[in-house]
Amino acid sequence: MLSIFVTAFVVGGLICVIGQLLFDVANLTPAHTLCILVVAGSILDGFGLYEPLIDFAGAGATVPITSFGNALTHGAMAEAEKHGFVGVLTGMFEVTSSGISAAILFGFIASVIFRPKGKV
Amino acid sequence: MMDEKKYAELESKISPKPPLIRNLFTAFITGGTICLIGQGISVFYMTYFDFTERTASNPTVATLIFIAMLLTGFGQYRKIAQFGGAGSAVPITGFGNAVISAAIEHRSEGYVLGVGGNMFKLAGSVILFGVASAFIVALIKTILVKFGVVSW
Amino acid sequence: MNRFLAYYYKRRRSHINKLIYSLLLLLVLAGCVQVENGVHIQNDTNEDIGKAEKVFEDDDRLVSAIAIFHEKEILSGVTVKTFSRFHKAKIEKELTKKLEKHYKDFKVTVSADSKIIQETKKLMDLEDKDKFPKKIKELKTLSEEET
Amino acid sequence: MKGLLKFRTNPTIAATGVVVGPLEKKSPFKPLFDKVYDDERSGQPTNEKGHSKLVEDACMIALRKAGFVPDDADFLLIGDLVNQMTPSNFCASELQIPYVGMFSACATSISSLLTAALLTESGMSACSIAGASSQHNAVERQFRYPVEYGSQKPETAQWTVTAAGVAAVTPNQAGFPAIVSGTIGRVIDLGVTDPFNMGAAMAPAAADTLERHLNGHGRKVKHYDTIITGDLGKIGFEIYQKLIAKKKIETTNNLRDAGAEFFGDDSDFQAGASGTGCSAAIYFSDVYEKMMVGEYKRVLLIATGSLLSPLSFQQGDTIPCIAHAVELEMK
Repeated sequence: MLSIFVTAFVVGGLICVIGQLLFDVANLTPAHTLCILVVAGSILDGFGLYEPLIDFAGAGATVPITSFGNALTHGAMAEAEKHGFVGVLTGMFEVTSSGISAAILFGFIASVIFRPKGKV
Repeated sequence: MMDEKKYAELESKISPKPPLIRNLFTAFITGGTICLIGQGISVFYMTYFDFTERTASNPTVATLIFIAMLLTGFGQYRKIAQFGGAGSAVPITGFGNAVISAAIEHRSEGYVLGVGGNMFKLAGSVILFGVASAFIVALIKTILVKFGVVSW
Repeated sequence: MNRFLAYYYKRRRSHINKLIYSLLLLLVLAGCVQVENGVHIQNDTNEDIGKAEKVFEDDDRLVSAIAIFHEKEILSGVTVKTFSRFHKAKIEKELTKKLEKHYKDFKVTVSADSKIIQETKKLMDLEDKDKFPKKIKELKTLSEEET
Repeated sequence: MKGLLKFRTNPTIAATGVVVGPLEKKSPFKPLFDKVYDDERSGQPTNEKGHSKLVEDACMIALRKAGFVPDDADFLLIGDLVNQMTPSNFCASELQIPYVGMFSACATSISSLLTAALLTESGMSACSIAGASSQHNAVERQFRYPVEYGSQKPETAQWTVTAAGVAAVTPNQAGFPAIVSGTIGRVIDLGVTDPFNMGAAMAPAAADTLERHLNGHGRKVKHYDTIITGDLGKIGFEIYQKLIAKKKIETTNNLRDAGAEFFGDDSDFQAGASGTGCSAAIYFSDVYEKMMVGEYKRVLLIATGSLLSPLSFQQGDTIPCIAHAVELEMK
């Protein structure tokens, strides 16, 4: 039970290390880095590799942004498995990510209650 | 007049490089800690609610973004980011921070054009590439399955 | 300039030290906790559970296994070794197949999900046997849920 | 060489006004600032309105110190970094002084001072208000990210200050620093594209203007008590010194940089301060005071500006930079 905390920490940390390498070595902006990681998550799921990673690392794999690509791809592929090519399309309209909905909702709430502060 | 190439040499000699090892280490620690907290939250949801390891990730992500909202609103997320770099940008909290900070910032232009129009200024590209790559990957996989190259 | 850099690093290092200590503490805590090993099966039927015990014991990827035999249902939760978690889905499938081979009349559910294990354990401690079918059904749907 | 200005009538800076935001309390120059706001929006509802208030206050302080009211002023020559310079525009609307918006990015403090001196020299201005301002939140959201967005700033990054500095320029009066000459900079672009390393982008422009000023006016570095650049920051300042050495300009240890000094050694601000208000605030507080008490007799102010827009660097363009110089003398 507790080993999942260790794997979550290590795997989550390592995904962030990849992100930092893209920042500092490849000199990419945060936006570019995040897009690359999302696409990577999506491709890994295409090869069926991301779900085992989630089984191994729990939140270490579901919390980094890569899981966003995985969630969308997984939904699309599940539909495609059921309905073939049409499923790829319909799947795209069904899949959602709790990350987006939560970000929209909390973003809206924050805009009501908070103001930006410029202090260090 | 100096040429560009010579100047680039001089400039890169003087400008300090990002301290790579330190940055990688802090990114690892920060990212790892956020995931660790995420795991704690998901164990909480599994223990007290009807969520399995699989389904607990949804409320976990939502909770983390809620925490990110508080940290962003109180001006703390920026400080974590200065320390952690990618460690705070890569987890879903970083995505939340991008959306929430833009929403707070553009409140002064009103809710419709300001908040609504600018919320995804930074994070929109992540959604675009997530959805587009999901479509392409699912399509390729479906084609490959139809031709019998791989199975589901 | 150098004074500035030295100050910069000094400040940062104190942050890192704090983090290292908390990380170490966490690892020590993780190491102290004992994992409950072995196989526990609760049998409410007349079926011989020896074959099931053997299936679980022979699989060296498992740390522990629990199972409930109730009416025509087998509900089982297994804890797998850390690095076998990558193959969790495969292990679940294999175990289900093996059990189904041995117990042809039974509906078998094997899950490596910690929630299912936790709930199955609770179910084993439950006195009221009438609630079993309903609870088992609930757990089965829970284990099949996808995100 | 072109672009050289020599003032025969020696217009003087009769008074200055410097107003800063709350974070600028951390500056070692804090005691010299005329007014420090505790609120980052100067008590206004939006950043831009707060920005406007900052300039307005600075102008009023300078006018009052010089013994004028807004109606006495002939020209208002101010600028900032926000789109279309709306904060300066709104300030001009409040003050009702005939106004020309000035833009040289962070070099605006000097370009406006030079323009005011020219108007004064021509005899058409008895009092001109010249200056520049910047407000951290307003500039940051326009050029980089939302203020609360977490991005790791490299050591080369500079902190845009919340500050407004203006000077009241009048025809020559004894006992005040006089504007004796100036050099209008040319745009120098050596291919730097990193918006988090503005100091490196601007350093060549500063070195170029310094060289042209010294050659054009027949001066030596040691002629000045100090030569103070605008906002090169700690890294840019180092590069600038290297460039001067390469140009075989003899230097003494009289070089200063307002950006590198603004926040002292505080590492929270990475390479130091920047922004239009940065050079204006230091020039019109620290440098001006030191000239008034006689510590400095002759100074050369070189304000540097990077003339980029968020659009230009997103489209991958390099950062064109400019530096204007003005020589002040206490007669």
